[in-house]
Amino acid sequence: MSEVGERLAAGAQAEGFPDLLYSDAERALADALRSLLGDRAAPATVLARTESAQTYDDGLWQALAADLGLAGLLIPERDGGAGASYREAAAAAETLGSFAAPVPYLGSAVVATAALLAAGAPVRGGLGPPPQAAPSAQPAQPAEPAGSSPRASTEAADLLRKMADGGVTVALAVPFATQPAPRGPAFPATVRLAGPRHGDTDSGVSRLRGTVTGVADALPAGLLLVPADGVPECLYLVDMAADGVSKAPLASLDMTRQLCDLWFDDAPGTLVASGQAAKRAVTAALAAGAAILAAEQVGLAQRCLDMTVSYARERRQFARPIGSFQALKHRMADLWVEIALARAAARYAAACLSSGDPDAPVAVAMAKAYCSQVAVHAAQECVQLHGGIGFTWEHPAHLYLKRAKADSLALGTPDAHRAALAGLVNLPGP
Amino acid sequence: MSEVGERLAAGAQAEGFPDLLYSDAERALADALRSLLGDRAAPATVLARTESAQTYDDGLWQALAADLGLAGLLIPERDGGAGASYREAAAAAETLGSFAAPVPYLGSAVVATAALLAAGAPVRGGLGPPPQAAPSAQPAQPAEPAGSSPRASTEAADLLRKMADGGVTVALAVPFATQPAPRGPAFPATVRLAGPRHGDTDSGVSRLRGTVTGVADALPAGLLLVPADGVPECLYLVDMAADGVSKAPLASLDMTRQLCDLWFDDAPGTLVASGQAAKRAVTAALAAGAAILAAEQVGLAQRCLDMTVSYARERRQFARPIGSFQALKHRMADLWVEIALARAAARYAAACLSSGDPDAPVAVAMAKAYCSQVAVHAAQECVQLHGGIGFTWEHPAHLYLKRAKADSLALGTPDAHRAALAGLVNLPGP
Amino acid sequence: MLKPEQVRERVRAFLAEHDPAAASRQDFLNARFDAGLAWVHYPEGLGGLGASRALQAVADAEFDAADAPGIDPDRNPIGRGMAAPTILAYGSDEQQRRWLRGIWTGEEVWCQLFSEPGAGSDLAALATRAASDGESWVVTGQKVWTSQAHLARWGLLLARTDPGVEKHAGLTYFACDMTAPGVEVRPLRQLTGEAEFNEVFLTEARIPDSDRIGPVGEGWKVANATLMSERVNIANARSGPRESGMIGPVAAAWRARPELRTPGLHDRLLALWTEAEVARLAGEMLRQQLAAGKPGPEGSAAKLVFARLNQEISAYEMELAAADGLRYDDWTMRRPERSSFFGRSPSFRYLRARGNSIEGGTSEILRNIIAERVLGLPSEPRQDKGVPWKDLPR
Amino acid sequence: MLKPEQVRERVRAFLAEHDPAAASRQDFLNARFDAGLAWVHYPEGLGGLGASRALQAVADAEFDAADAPGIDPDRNPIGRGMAAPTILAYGSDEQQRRWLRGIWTGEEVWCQLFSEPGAGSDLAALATRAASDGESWVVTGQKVWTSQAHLARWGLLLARTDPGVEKHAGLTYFACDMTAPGVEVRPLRQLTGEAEFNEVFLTEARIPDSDRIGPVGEGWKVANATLMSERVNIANARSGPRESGMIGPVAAAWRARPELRTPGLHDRLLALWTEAEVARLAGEMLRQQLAAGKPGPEGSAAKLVFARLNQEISAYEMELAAADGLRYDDWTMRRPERSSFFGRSPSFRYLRARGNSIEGGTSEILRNIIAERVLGLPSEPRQDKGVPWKDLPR
Repeated sequence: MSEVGERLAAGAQAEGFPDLLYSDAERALADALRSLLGDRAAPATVLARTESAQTYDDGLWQALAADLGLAGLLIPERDGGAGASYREAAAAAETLGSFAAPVPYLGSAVVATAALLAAGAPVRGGLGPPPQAAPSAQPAQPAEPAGSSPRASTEAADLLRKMADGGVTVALAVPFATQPAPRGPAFPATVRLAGPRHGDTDSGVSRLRGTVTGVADALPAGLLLVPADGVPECLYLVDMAADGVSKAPLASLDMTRQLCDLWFDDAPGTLVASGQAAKRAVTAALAAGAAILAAEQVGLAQRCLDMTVSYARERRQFARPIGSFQALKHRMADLWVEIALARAAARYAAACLSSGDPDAPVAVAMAKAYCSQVAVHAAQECVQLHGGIGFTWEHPAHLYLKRAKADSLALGTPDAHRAALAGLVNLPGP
Repeated sequence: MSEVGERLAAGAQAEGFPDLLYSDAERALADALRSLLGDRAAPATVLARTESAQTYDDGLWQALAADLGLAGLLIPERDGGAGASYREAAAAAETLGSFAAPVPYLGSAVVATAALLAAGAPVRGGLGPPPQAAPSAQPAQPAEPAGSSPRASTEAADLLRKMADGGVTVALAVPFATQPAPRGPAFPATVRLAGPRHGDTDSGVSRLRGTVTGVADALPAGLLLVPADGVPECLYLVDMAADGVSKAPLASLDMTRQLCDLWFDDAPGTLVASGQAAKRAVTAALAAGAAILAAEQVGLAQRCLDMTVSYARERRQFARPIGSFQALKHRMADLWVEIALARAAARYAAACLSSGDPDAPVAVAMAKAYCSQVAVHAAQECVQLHGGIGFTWEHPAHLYLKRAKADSLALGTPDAHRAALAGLVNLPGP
Repeated sequence: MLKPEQVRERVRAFLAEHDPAAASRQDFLNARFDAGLAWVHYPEGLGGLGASRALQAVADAEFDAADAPGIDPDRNPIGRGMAAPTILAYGSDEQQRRWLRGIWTGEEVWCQLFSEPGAGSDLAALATRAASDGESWVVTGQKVWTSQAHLARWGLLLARTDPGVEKHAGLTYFACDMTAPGVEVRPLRQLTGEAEFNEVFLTEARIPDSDRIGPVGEGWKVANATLMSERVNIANARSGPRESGMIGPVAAAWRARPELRTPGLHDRLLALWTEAEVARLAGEMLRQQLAAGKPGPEGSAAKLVFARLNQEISAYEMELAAADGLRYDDWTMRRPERSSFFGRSPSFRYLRARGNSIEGGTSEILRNIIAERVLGLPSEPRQDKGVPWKDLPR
Repeated sequence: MLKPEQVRERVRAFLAEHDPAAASRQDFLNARFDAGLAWVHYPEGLGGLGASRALQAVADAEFDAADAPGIDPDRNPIGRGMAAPTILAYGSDEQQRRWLRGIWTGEEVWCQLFSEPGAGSDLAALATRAASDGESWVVTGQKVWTSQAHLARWGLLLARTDPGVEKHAGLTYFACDMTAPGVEVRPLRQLTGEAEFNEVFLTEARIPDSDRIGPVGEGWKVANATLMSERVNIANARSGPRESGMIGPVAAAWRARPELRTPGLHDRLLALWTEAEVARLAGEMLRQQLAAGKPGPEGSAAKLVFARLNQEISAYEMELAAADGLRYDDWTMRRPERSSFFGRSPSFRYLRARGNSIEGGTSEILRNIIAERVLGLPSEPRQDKGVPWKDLPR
């Protein structure tokens, strides 16, 4: 195409291009959030929290829910939420990322919420077709599904209402490393249905058995959304406090979002969605998680750069601020450029998700692949350019390094997301 | 393994480790070569040559052959050569590379010579078993092979003798991009045997038909070694001046080693090797070419760094030599480190080839993959750090840039050599 | 401010009075300029209506619909992109009336006479001397990397009028008549074999004081307006559709030639594709910021990214092309009016892209600018501060 | 010079007189030192025979063959690697006799008291003050990043004895008794959760003048000998067999776990493998140069490459490990005697490797050194040249 042609095409295309700028509402939300976190999630506080028995900050999460509506940001207003879009959710995630705040925002307010919304219960009125009867050869069957659909629907809507004010925190029980479909597993279930227990009378309760490892934001969750294998695949709601549910916190790379393993030993579950609806719910949840995590990575990267720049302006060696050394200046400039690009990628992904743009899978894969690398790069430079102090436990740089590296592995690695792009943009492998 | 254990193992291994240092003889050869090239291959001379009708410098090549024995460096003393090893050949290539000298050293004194040596004719006494009679279904057959073996042997030895003093220049007729086996083609032949011509009486002459594109160092060659497809595969000697042979110079990225296309239209060829011997000859030739090209790349990279450093010490902007700016200093330091590594890789490859070390295929693949990247990086930095002047035609930086980039594509790209390593060091693909 | 409909009406009224088919192209364009329909965001009387920049598309669409002769967007890029904003900001009323119309119509091509062999990154150290003889300025010196100089009627000239003061303070900005005696243009061949650029030798060339732009000694400030425009242009120009940039031919080759694909090249392609697309999105975000009247500092990033990506992608394309990469298309010395990466060989793209990080401000200088002006990092110790230009070490 | 056979004979003679099974380990090692069979290239009387360094292997092999107690190579690395060469070069005869034997046998562990919170890269700006009271020096200050300090009997201390002269000129080098009053060692926890290092607080600690190494005011020169030894050690230590470094666990995981392999990760693995192996070859080349008595400047490169590769490979290993990379093995605060990358999780390797480009001289400082000392590039404008230390901005 000639360069003239290009310019014309660009103009033409630009008219329908999603808005990438921050709206006034997004800026206001971010400002309020920054102010609250500035008070309650200072680096020393966050660091101390990682060394405590309760690595999640429940009080902070309640404050974010109550004061800023963060727990119900994506939940429709009629269900008690803020009725915001993924754009606002991304703006909030950017700010949360810039503090490495130890709250289950991503897991509950984004991933689990997206799953419930996509399951169709409250929004689209119903869970889709009831699960089909499975062949009898299957070792375990879902509990009698007939008639469960309306109950599940009510329950999901009720659940969103409880989540909206932070009263209930929910986690999707899949490993944090899980990449969204299509390249990730079509249905990431490691739990199966067990037969009903002797004495089970409620036909709406099924029994789940299995293990899910390395789950994010499940430690503080009261309820779990558990994908279970079977024909069809189903998504169940499980009470963390129920008999047969146990969890074990893991020594995690990122202790500001400590993972845990979950065991289900004939744990009682209520059906939320099945078949295509269940798959759709999990895929939508993971895609939303990846997109919002990309925004978090942008916020984290920006914070790392800001910290590094201000340290470089203060720290003197050789009778000069180290920020006056050209090699360091160029590295910080390169980082700033990368972050500008990462921000555009994350904004685009959130915009595509918000509007249901068909380019969303491409946008999410690009954003997660690119922002992961930028956040890690920024955190690594933050440690390096702080020199010795950046390598100590007392300095917060490592909180960002660990979160950045963990986030880059979560919800699909950069390599995995690039591989997903291959199929999405017709650049097939050999 | 514990670090103690490592240290012990290292010590144990070190005893049998190939010598990577430059010998006095290698240093003396390089010094003499540098002095001769300093007189006759100054950048302006080399640049002017690329714009002339004869892009190869025959006079220079004759001088290198006569004064320094470069044409016959690898040829045994009993055949009139210097009887040197690949180590000395690499040392010479380093210096030639540092001048981007327009002479057919790589093609004739390394690649073609290695082919003739590996064909076994002069060294191992004979060309191996005569080619087997091919099935009659083949469209073209080798000329009657019986009895050709002793003649070919004599001829190959004669040929090496003529090559030793630069009297005859020979090129292997394969595309310069060809990677050595095993990952490259087992026998890179695009020429086939044609039936004998009416009137052909010499049973030792075969007729060749086909095209070979993008051949290096064939423009100044008097004779060609032509791999021909068939059962078995054969290697023929063809006189460039013979009827039925034509060549067309190509606009090449690297005009200091201009490529050409070759056409064979019932061209007469004399058998040099067949079957396994022919394959061995071509594989050895390409592997030697890749190893020696890696050494050339080291020399080129070092020259680029030297030029850049001396320009950075002289050129002033902002009332300072630009070499005092830290960002530039760090980039030159990084380049210096890379070149130190590349040199070790190239030395190891040459040492392994010299001693017939079984690690040679690994060494060659590593050296070509790594040195290619370093030479390109050095040449790119040379252009960049020279600023505007480095982007002009009059400045020699582009001669190095073009040669570096072309060399990186020649005899297997870095990607292709890494892929070869996968098999060699047991790191298989998915 | 004017509404879209008002602009549309003005164009229709203009077209009613000026039959596009009847008038000569130049006359038509002149009349369009005089009617304020050239660049509608320019002031009235200078080709505009003082309207919002966004309404330009409305006017252009109307003219296109009428099949009216338009300007050639490839002609006079420096005039339209750099000379016009500079003259608008710093030129006298008379200069604006004299030059802007010819710039917009493309009747008069402009070039930029800034860089010198000894003053590239350190532009303010330039040595071209302009001495006043009362009525006019006598200019002697050498400029380099002047694209369009061989086509240009005018040059934006930065010259030293006072060597006795600090380097930035002694500069003055002129419009130089490229046809004047003492102005000699010679082609400058670059490593691609082409000569897109020129060297310009000024030997006692005379410039009337009326062609001075801005006050004596304030040339640096005026030049910065020019350079800023250059960067905004680069940023603005880079927003094409997906795969419209350097990644285009690579993705096309990958799709068309499965035999070139290897696993190792695949991941690198995907990484480059991602970066190219992300850079395009960043360009779009920047464009939206500009359109919203909130230009961000991200403009400084655009050229840096453009250069790096062009270089990485074209280098990758060479490895993908392998044997084909060893060839070049044409070493003939040519003087292209405008350089394009497309329609040439991968090896041309590879070589030409090397210049992207040098021309129009090196990537090193851009990083300095970002570090100091955007991030607020301290400048390095300056050895030329407060030193008269004539006393600087050279 | 001694021949291998002569060394072998001396060991046999020694063993004939000192039954390895009978003597206590420390007595045996002391005797071996006194017989000049400790480090054979050291002078006679100081544990050596003045022989070629290459003959050490001959002696060691003889002792190994006799099952004689040997030194623990993991003990006292700073003593053997840095203190000994420094004392050999700058210590008095008495100091050499007093300290070298205990260093070699490992009886006395040494640490290095150089870096300070305010003097890392700019080591010569250090503030720890040593004031003379005639007989001894009274030292006050804070040192940091001191590995082995909690195990050490002695510290190599660099302190400021004259604040009134240029920063390099006012330094003096001491051996500091770590058990003396006023010396306090506190663990310094790093981001891996461990505390390999220490902070050392010196509060009016007294050092007798007899423990000063080198002349007053020449501490910088002596310290450079120590730093040079450190770099040579690092270079020497890195030459293991193929895949013995950080690439080892990655290659092993790749081979053992086919389910982790992807095309995209494959090319990066091969690139890293190649670089790791090439770096190993460069280390071998350096070792050969040292053995040939021609140490090249490539030693400066070794640590730089080691740090970069460790970081890139461990980062890659995390991506290969994916889900496993999200875990850590143990955040307990521990005080390992010696840090090792192996036997820990990929996430530990990733985190610990971040320190490789900071500890023992940052990669930035190493690049400065290469640029200035190896390539001869001009230094940056210095703002601290000729300024008394006390007047430097802080």
